[in-house]
Amino acid sequence: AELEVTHWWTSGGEAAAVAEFAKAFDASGHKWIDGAIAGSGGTARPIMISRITGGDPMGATQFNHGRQAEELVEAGLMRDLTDIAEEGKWREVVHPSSLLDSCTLDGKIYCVPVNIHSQQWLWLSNAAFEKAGVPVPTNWEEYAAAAPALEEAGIIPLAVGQQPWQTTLAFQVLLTAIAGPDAYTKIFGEKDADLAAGEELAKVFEAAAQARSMSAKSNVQDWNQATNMVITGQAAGQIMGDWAQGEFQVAGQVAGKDYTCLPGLGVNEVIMTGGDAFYFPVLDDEEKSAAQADLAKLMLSPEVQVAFNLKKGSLPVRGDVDLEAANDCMKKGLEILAQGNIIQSPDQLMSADSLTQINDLFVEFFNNTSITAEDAQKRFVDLVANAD
Amino acid sequence: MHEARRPNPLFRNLSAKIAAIPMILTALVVFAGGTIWTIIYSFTNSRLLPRENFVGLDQYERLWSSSKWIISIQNLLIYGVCLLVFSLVVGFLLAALLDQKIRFENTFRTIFLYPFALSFIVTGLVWQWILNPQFGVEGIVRSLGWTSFSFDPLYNADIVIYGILIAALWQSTGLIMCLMLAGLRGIDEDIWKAARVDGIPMWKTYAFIVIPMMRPVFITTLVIIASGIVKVYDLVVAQTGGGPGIASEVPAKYVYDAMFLSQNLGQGFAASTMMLLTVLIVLIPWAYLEFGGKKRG
Amino acid sequence: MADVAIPVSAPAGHADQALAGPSGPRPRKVISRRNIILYGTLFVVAVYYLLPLYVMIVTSLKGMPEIRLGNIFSPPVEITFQPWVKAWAEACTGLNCEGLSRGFWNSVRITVPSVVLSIAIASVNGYALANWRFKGADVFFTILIFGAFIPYQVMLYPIVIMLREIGLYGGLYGLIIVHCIFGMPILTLLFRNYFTSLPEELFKAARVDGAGFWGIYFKIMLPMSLPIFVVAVILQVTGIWNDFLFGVVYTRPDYYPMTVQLNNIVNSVQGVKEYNVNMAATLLTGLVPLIVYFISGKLFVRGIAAGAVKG
Amino acid sequence: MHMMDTSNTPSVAVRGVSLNFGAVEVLKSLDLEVGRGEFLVLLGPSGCGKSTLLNCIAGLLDVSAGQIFINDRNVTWDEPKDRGIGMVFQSYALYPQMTVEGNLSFGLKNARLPKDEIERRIARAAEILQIEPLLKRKPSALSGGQRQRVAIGRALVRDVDVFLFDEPLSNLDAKLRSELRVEIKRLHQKLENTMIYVTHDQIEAMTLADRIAVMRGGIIQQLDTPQAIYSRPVNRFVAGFIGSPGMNFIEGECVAGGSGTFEANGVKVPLDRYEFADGLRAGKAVFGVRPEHVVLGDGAEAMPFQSDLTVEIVEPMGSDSLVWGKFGGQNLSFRIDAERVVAKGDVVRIGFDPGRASIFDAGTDERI
Amino acid sequence: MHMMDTSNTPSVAVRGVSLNFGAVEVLKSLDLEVGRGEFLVLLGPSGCGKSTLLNCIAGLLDVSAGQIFINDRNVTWDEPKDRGIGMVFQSYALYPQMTVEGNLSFGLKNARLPKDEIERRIARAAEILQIEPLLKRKPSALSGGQRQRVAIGRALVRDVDVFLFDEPLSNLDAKLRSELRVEIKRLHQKLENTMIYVTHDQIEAMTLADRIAVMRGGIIQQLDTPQAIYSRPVNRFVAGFIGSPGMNFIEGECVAGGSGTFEANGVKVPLDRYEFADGLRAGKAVFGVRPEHVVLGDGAEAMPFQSDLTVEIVEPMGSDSLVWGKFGGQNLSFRIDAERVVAKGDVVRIGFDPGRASIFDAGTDERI
Ligand SMILES: Nc1ncnc2c1ncn2[C@@H]1O[C@H](COP(=O)(O)OP(=O)(O)OP(=O)(O)O)[C@@H](O)[C@H]1O
Ligand SMILES: Nc1ncnc2c1ncn2[C@@H]1O[C@H](COP(=O)(O)OP(=O)(O)OP(=O)(O)O)[C@@H](O)[C@H]1O
Ligand SMILES: [Mg+2]
Ligand SMILES: [Mg+2]
Repeated sequence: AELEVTHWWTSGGEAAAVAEFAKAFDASGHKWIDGAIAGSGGTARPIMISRITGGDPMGATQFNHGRQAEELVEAGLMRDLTDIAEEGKWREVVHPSSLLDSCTLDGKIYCVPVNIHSQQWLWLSNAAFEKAGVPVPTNWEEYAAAAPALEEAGIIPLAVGQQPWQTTLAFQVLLTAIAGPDAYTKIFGEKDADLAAGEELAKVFEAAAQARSMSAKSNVQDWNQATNMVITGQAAGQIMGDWAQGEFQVAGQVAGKDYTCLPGLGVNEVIMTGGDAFYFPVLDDEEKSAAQADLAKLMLSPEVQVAFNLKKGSLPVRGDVDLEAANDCMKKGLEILAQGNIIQSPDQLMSADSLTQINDLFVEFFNNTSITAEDAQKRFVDLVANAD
Repeated sequence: MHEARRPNPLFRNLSAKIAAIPMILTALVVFAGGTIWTIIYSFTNSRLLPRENFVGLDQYERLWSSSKWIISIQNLLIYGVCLLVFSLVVGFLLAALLDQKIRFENTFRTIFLYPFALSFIVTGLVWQWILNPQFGVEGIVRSLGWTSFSFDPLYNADIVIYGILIAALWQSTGLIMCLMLAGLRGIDEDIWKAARVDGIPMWKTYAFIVIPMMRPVFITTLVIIASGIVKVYDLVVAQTGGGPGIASEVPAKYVYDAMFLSQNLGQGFAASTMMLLTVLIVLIPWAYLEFGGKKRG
Repeated sequence: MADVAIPVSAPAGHADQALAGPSGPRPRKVISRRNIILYGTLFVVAVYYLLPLYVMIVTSLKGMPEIRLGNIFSPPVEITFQPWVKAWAEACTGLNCEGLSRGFWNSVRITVPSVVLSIAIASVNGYALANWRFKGADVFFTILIFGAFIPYQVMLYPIVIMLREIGLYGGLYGLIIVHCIFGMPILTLLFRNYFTSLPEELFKAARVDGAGFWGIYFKIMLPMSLPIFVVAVILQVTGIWNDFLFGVVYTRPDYYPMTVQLNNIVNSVQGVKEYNVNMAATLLTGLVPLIVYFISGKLFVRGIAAGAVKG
Repeated sequence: MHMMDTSNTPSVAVRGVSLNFGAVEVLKSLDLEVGRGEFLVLLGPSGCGKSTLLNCIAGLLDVSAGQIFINDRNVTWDEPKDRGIGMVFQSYALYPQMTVEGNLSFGLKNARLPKDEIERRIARAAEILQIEPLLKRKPSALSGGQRQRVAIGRALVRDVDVFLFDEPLSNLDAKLRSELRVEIKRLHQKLENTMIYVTHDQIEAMTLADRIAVMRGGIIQQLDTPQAIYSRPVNRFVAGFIGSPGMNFIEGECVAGGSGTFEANGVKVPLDRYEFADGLRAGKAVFGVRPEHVVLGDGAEAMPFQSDLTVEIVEPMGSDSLVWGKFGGQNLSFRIDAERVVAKGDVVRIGFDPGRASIFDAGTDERI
Repeated sequence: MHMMDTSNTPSVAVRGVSLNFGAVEVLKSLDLEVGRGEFLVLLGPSGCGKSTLLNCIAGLLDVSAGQIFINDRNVTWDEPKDRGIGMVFQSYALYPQMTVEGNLSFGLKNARLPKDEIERRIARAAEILQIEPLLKRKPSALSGGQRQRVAIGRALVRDVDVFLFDEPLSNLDAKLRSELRVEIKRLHQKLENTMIYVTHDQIEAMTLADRIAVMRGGIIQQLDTPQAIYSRPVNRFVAGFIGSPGMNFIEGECVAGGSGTFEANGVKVPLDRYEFADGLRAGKAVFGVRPEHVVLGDGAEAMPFQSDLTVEIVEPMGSDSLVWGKFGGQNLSFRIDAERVVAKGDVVRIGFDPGRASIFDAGTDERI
């Protein structure tokens, strides 16, 4: 049957990855109708929600897994996938299993996780440090210490694109790296306000203040423009997800030689297991429902997982598949994953609403030098205390 | 002679009333109904889906304690006042220039008006690019040798709203000019002659005689500009996405973000209600002026 | 009384006077100070208005390497139409690599009926308000004008619910209705003002002649309303063609308009921004309203004069 | 004046009609009967409610109270088209996008008349109004007079008993106005139908009307034949409104004694020939005498009242001249033959017959 | 008519002025001199160029050729404000948002006149025009007549020698028109300045003018005193334009023999009392006689020419009545005293003096 699938994967690599799904799905005798909406989740999500609540649901739709779709599930608009999951033994194959947890509500499974994002990376330009006469740092503290020397050499220490999501990302990475994964999970998962008010977090905010001053002179919008500054040596480093690697590769740079990658800022090597998941709205049409089940199964099958994630450049959600084509930095990531140094993404721990408030705080803090680290922490504590 | 019974007034001009049903439905169900619905749900803690879970004024308290909202309001204020003033002034000046019996009037008018045909998305995009410090005006001027030149409104939180204003003016002054031109053309030729015979300089004629006579045009224009100001969203999204940081947030974007990004409908509805309230405060005096007592003579 | 007559021909005494002093038209220097200021200002402003268009065109004709070099204002060294081709036919949205062409006909399918229907409804509304004032009409009209100020985002949700309730959600009809609803305030205002400015006696004459509500509308009012219709068409074509939000929220992907493709092309955040393709896509998308506007620009001003100034 | 059929019930009857626009009462419980074939003129200053009354009769405005009868039928709530009326407007109100023929046939087509009947009626109307050569033209290609003729034609083809005219000639220049006035008169004589004609031009009223209704502030002040209104106006307003130049008003006092005297600034006019409505009332009064009743020179000698007057202004009008001077300290104008030469500063002897004058109470403005 | 100073050079002189709007020649090498203190009326049909000429004199339009002198000074290129003129417009052109006082003082303030001088002038103008109580009002709170008075006041305060009026009374109703006409006449007598007055109302022209310039198609057809234009029009156009109701034109033929005869449809009018401009020209001609020169009954007996006529229409106008009938198969109208009762269908005896008639060549329309 024909099945309309909506998602916001429109860039070249993403589209190619989606095509793998489509190919496999079409091969199973169904037809994939592509409903791509570019922009970010912010553009696409209201459209998807409107479609579902408006009574004209698509066959399947992408969501960042986590709690975004919680209410839709509660409202009974999303299909219960528990049968299929049990049949496919998802509990066993999905690794890390926390991914499946975020798809679970009241013991029932409602979504299919398809990949793992890893965003805790610091990318450094070797040439820039050479020029400033400092060794390439191996962790955040060294990096921050090198900032004055870099500035003296006319190099912007840290490149940050000004779109809010980039600031937020940088902050979250700082938080997990400096305060450690446990503190992170406590604060976001258990909303531990005492911890948020403590010493550990104070360090995080100080580091953020450092980052703020280190990036004061970077004025670019897009993340890839920021990456470009690192590539050209205008800036010394950037905190960005693994997708930044693509830019280095396009520019012909080699990991370790031209640039250095430090997962978890070299402090706490962890990977946030956020990612994308697919949900299946409840449909009346039996034929289509069957097709939904087929698609769900298909998405988690080892072949499709490999094909998809290779194109997407992300990590597969199955521990039992092998990625040979991955590059050095990516392999570092796989290693960390294998060691189990993983944390859940904030999406999975906290409601979108509370998260937005916290993100807004980060963005404001990062863009307004008149807010001191202490002030920001105080506000952060309030938000955590009231979060759900 | 018998008395004719007064027919039921409901059935007089029935076709007119039937024909007006779409309007009545739109006004009552969509606009009034939608507004009331929005207001009611602004008192709930609805998240992704509307729910009748009333929480009193919580959403409003949070709204007014959110610095993003405060900045949005401030931005709207700056943007609104500036756009209103500048587009009226520029629009009027252009119209006055075009009204000087100049050659190529049509060409100039077309040039000033064409941006109006483009969407805000397009406008935002082009101006984002022109104001880009690397490629745009700043880059060009610097490459010409003036290296200290700095013009990067979109990257400077203090003035970003003016960067948006530049694009908004570019897009909308054409229409204002058209309205003003139409108004100027509607002024009795004899007034100009009388002023010339009286020896009144051109600028005084405009300032003290013509502009006061154009009151109706200014009112229509005001309605059009003001409705655009309140709704400003696309332009900001296309140009800055609200950045740098939250420096260029506007209320409509706040509403959108609250409803769809943070999935807190209640918060979005509370923000909408505040916006609608502001609109009402502006609109009621206008409606009174338009319809209050004064009927068509 | 005869003594007051003055001969028509100039007396001899005035002959020399007739020669002296200025005569004929006042000489006007083409390059007077007034003209320099006037045309100078207009020219400078015109440059400001044309600049973005110039940048769009120039950029859309450059290759990516040339764009990276930096100057957006410099004319293309090597003109290439590849960005246009790509924008129209090759740019990808998800799995569909048909560029804007995929959305073009959808846009037409959305725009034409929406424009026609919204103008039809609004003109009838305006006519009813101007000529058949019934009790409460002004109240509805005021609410309607109030609606012009409501940000679209606010109404997104309630309308989803309403459309769902009447079962029109997701189809073309629902979208057309939405366009009619949001076009109604301003259009109704324009039409009302225009019809009010027409002589009321015409309307009365037609009633005496036995024409009914529709008879008067079609046979008397419509033929006299060309200028305001032009204004309405331009406003609606521009608005509906450029719409992104409604097109994408209230329909299925089979109906997505061109602007969705434009948005997809322009907003693919990850990867290098292909400015030249973006600009070509932007121009292609804006072409239809631009053409409509250029064709009927003169009538537009006339219509504005008739519909906006009065009232 | 032509004959009208008065034996029958009235053609148009307005009974107790009131009309409010919001709080403003434009018509105040107005009564009016128009006989069959009568030419009734509604005359009054701007804003007095003439058009409003006409629109009520036509059914274009809903009355707030009262009833309207046309040919004995209560039409208060009928549609305009069903009332058997035709209407002609000041601004012509021709449908600009239709040809003259289209304009004439529009109403008939709406009434679904057979085609040949429509053609017959148009041909007749065109012939009567002499607009045959114009039938294929658009209104924009017509002169003002021709437009108004077409507008009349549009009423004519409807073949109705009652014609309503709302200042049909106001938009025309003086010359055309007087020409078309005659044509309307001819038309009335030919068709012999009822005509109600609104104007604020008293010349039109005088020349066209069988009866004139002078209105003011939504009330009919006097309803009578032109001659009666001209010579015996019921109040100062009517007196001043009719006649051009208007009646001369001299403010002064009525003094009892004998058959009464009017005194103003030393001038005394004996009132023995004046017919009082209900006896002389002494006190402040206004004496009104029409310019054309004041005679000069030889004629003056024959008049019961005579006086001297210094000429201030002479207005030659071609056929005659208008002379202005001071009488009893107040302006007095009168007509003289154009041949008679009078100049500013001349002292002339004038006379008039007080029996043809009107005297009004200074307080109520009613005729005494 | 009042005296003017003719010893001097003309107050306004227009010499060889042409004006084109694009390809259209609106004024064609026009010459005109207006004496000091003269009241000159420009009369002509719509579109003949009256306003254009006035605007040229005021300096509001640039002439294409020719010169304009005001008080002996060549002002062809001067700004309007420097020409010493004041102008009054048909639409009043008052500044709507200023009070009457503001309207009057705005020009003076711009000329930087001292404050007390401004006050003095306003007080004087207000007194002359009797608008003192209105000074604080806005124009929207004034009646039409009051507005026009203020507009005149605005010209008055400028203290200039030449007043230009462009149809100042056209927007007023008949009654107000005749009142203000007299006021303008009075004003002229008082101020004794030059006035050029545009109108297409021939009554205004006749009553106000010292001289009338009848224009047509950008050319002055006749420039003469009202009486001369009335009684000896140079061509059929002028004859028809002046007089209300217009001159009766009877088309027929001039036949030589004796002092000539005019024949139309069997009616023969001997022309022995007619003064020919340059001798009788036989051939097709138009015989024109003014309605007021046709007399009825007893008077007719005394007339050199007499005929019988069947009455078709009687228009009572209060002071007199207008009677229409057929003469030589063509319409003829004449005035009778209101007292005389004549009804439709009556056969009456009429007479007139051919010496007071005008005969025009049927081809050139020139007076024979
Ligand atoms: N639609 C309306 N709403 C409110 N008031 C009105 C309306 N139409 C007319 N009036 C008022 O009613 C009064 C009478 O108007 P009407 O048009 O009948 O006067 P009129 O005698 O025809 O005057 P005119 O000679 O100027 O045509 C006026 O005071 C006018 O202001
Ligand atoms: N600005 C203009 N451009 C082109 N033609 C014009 C312009 N102004 C006037 N005309 C033409 O010049 C001619 C004379 O116009 P003008 O206004 O002088 O006539 P008028 O005698 O004042 O008529 P009216 O009695 O209607 O005021 C008309 O045919 C008119 O169409
Ligand atoms: Mg009226
Ligand atoms: Mg004119």
